[in-house]
Amino acid sequence: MSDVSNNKGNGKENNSCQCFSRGFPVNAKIIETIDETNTRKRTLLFDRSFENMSPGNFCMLWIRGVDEIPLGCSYENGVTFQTVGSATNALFELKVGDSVGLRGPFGNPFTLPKSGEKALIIAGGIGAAPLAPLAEKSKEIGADVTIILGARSEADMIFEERFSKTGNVLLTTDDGTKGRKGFVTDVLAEQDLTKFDKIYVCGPEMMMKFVMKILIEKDALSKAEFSMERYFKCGIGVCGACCMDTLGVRVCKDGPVFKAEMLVDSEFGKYHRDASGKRIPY
Amino acid sequence: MSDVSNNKGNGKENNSCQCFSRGFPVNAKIIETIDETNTRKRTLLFDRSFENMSPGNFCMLWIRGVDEIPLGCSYENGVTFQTVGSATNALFELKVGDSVGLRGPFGNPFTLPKSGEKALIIAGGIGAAPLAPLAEKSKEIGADVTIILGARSEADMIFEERFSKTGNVLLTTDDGTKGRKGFVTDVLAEQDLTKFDKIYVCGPEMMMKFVMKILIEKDALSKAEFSMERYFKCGIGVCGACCMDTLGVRVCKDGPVFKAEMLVDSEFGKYHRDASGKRIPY
Amino acid sequence: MVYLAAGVPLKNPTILAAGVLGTTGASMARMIQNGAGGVVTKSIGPIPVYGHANPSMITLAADGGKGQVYGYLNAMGLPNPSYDAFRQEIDFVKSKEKVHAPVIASIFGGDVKDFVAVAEGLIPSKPDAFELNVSCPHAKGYGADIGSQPCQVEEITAAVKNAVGIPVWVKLTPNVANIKEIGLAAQAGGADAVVAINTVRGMAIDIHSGWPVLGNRSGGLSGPAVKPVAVKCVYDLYDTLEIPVIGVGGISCWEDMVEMMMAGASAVQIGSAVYANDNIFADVWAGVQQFMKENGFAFDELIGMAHRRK
Amino acid sequence: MVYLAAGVPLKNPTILAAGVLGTTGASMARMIQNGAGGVVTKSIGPIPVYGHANPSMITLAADGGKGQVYGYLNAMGLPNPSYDAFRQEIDFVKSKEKVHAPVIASIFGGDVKDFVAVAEGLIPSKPDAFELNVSCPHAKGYGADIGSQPCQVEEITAAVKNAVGIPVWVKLTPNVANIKEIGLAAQAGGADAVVAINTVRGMAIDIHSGWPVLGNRSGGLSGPAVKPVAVKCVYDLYDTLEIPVIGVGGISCWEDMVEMMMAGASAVQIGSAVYANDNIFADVWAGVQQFMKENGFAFDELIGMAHRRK
Repeated sequence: MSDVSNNKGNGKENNSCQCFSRGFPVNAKIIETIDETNTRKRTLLFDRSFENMSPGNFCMLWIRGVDEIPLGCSYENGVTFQTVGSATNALFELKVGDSVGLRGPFGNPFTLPKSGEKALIIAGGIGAAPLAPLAEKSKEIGADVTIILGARSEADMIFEERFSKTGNVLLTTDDGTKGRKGFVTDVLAEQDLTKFDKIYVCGPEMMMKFVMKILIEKDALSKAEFSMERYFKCGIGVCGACCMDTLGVRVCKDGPVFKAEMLVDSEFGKYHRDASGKRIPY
Repeated sequence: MSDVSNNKGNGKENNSCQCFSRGFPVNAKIIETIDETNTRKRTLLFDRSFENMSPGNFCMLWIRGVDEIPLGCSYENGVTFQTVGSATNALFELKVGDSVGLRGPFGNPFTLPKSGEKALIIAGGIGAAPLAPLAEKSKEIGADVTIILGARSEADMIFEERFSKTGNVLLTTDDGTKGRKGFVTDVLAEQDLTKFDKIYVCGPEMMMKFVMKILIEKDALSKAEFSMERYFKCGIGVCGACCMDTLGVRVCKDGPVFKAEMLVDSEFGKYHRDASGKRIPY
Repeated sequence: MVYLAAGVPLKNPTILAAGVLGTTGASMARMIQNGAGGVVTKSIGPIPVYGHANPSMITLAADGGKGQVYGYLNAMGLPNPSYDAFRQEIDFVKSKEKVHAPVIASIFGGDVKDFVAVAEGLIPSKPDAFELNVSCPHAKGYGADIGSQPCQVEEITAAVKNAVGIPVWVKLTPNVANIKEIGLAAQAGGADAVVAINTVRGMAIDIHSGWPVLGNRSGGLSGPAVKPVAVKCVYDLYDTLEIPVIGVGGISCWEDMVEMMMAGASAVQIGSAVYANDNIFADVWAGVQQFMKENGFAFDELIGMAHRRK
Repeated sequence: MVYLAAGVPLKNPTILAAGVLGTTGASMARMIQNGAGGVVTKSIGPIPVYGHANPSMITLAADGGKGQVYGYLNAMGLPNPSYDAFRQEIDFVKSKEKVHAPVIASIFGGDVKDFVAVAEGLIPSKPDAFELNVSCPHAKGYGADIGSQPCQVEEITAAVKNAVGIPVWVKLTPNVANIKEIGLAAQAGGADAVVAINTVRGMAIDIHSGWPVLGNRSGGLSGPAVKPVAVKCVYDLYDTLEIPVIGVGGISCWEDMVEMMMAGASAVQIGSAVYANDNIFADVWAGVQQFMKENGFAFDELIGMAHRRK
């Protein structure tokens, strides 16, 4: 991924003909890499910040010569990913000084809590990435933040420290190596949800499916927003590859953050579509 | 020239995709026609004004199905022309309610006099068209305006009344049917040009050539601006059809108004080019 | 009122173009709810295709990138789940009473056999018409590779017409020396209409790395930038053909639709413009209706008006 | 440093494109003073031509017309005074010591005989090269009518090469199914370079009257809108040909020139962009030089870089 240009004078470059709106990749150089775990979960910080990024936004990150993938913005100038395929593995090979193409921020972000409101953040695994800036922003606003942070095991848990600076963190791991043994749903089941004004969820779809079940049981669904993931092609709301049944909403533009109520009776938790558009059951 | 649309809501139309900047014709409906003489010299007033027109600007007027021609802006919302060929003859056939396509205002305008300055305007025939708004603007600014208004005969003279409202008008006709018998140069020759701060000239090129001769003799050339005419094709400074030797300046964009000194040692008064680019001597 | 375009009774003459929000029945139904008078599906082929690597679509904007988007480059690579898996998507739209509007199935293949197989494979879902994609500019052996050869266009059109009992439209590529030849071939093959245009071959290179931006290296240009190209193609086809021309290419406001109709379009398709406006169909059609009302036009009067200005 | 483009020693690799400010020697000299590394004349033919009726050029702008101009439509109709009357214009440029830069004479004709007659007719003025216009999209029997036929392109190129002792460039039309074929024909005919692209066929209609806006009804699209088309053509030609490719089409800032070079251009031509900026040549070349300096590139390294990203 050789980067043949330096970014001296971003300002100038942003006025240039090749900074073609947010739909054209701009050049971003990696200035720092942070291994969040020893299990190939890594944060990349860039030499430029996203323009007015809101928690919940994502960007399209182009690993030149390989692929372009959507990643949630975990920092004003950074993304956090885990290696799951060829693109993320190639991304993992990049070093400080290498560069990528970036488009974004894109998508519908989380609805921020108001000052004094009580926010519950439910994060599973890498799903914590877009939720960490939400927790920080919420605290900054003056909301009271509680986080349920879950992972497979201690080695998979990210952003515990970031979250702990923003509010009360309830930890849980499947294997009990960190915090309580079990799933975020076990912790959630014990909460009095009536005291929360807003609930934010991001994690594996199966986890979110069971979270939704509890929220429905506890009559708290109307307070909740879920961040979804689907296969993206264009990333800008035109091609339709990421549309969800049965409302036909685009995860890349109408989402990725949806009011939980919009996901009831949808394909959520049942199936998703692959790159060909074929439905793949969970 | 059937006009199939009405201009209700120009505002809206100006926001529309077809109002493609000043380089794309907008629809203008004729709301009034004024015969300035009985010799086919006519003013057309439109249902829309030129955007920030300055005296000396011209517009490209499209007679649909016929041709598009440059005409000096004689009013905020009008042009004045004489019939000289197929396009102007077709234009002469248009009635109130008909419409044309308009682009502009284009070109380099006259440098306005300052308040208290003394301005001499020298107009020959239809050349008075762009000078009338200049005289009015100059008076409005608070300049002291003198006009030498010449024509072949009384029947060819336009805007005498408009000029007379702005300052002292010296009339001259070749045949003596109005004002002094002779040429504008005869009147000019008798003026003490040292008392004028600015001199503006527009008329037939042969007239302007002799005016320039006198201005040089009286060492007043540096105060003078001439409005030129050449064959226009694109009208927007790209094609080069209207370029003048030897500086290669474009009459449609660098002109039509030039500092008189720029015209010394040019093709001015010697030759012009026809639509093919062939040089035609005067 | 029903607008009959080449045998297809449209709710209104604005149609969702192929390849845009046409992968799922739900998204097509949503566009109908948002005002589309008909929808064309994503192009469907004989076997599942996963498409090109991303980036698969980028925007081009005026004013150094800060201005309004004037064009798009895309190279999706004809991703589709094959006709077997896609039938349920058409069935979904058809099952929605409240949003019923014609569904035109866009199909592609590498040869006559493919096209016929896909058409027959989709027939059980009762599409209202087929649109033959012989114009995709970035799929080796498909699309424009076929669509630039009159004989193949005629043969494929005739075979599909012969195999199915519903209208067949043929979508044409502008990337030919003479689009009239291709249109005549489609007409000779029995096409009920031609659709013009598909995207214009194009490419963008990232100067910071030297890499072509699209995963497929090059792709197809759409958006306002290609509207003058589309208007010219529609104008030429209207001059030459007896069958209707459906106009597509860069329409992003009602004025664009009026212009396309004056060039000769009986109906229009809108695609990339959904980028800026989900309600583009309703907005465009409302604007055209008001224009007709203000100027006392019948709809049919607008079609090909430019040809009568001589 | 001298940039040698296909046998022509340029002051710098930005060249004034044909048909723009090339009617008079004085305007060409002015563009050289403003930074052009070479100039191409208006296309010259065997007899005087007065061109199409106006409007002959209009702008298209983004953001509902209030934004930056992203395209131009023109149909001049090859106005020219014939080679006899035009020699003095070339002589004028050549006579200016202070502004000397190569003058490439663009010529057109209806057949081989025409092209040879015009070329030989201009030789006394010592042009530095000829550019064969076999690509004008709106002149019946000329330009693209010839330029879409490989055999004619090869024959005309060979005949002119044989008649004159100076470099011959061939300007190609993008309005063909496969521009490589035409490029190969030019190369087979002995062309020293190909120039890509001429304008893209296009049309605009005035919705208020139904009239096509251009006096010629349709014309050629230029400006940023066609840059992706030009980049693709240059990329394909660089892949296929051994002779240099000169890139033209929509270049309006230094980034565009870098992109065109990465696609494979050895030099570029700039035309419509003079609309917004008289100093476009100096500005573009200064920007490219700074880009090369900041990134440590040799000029030749940029040429075709995209082909080496695999």
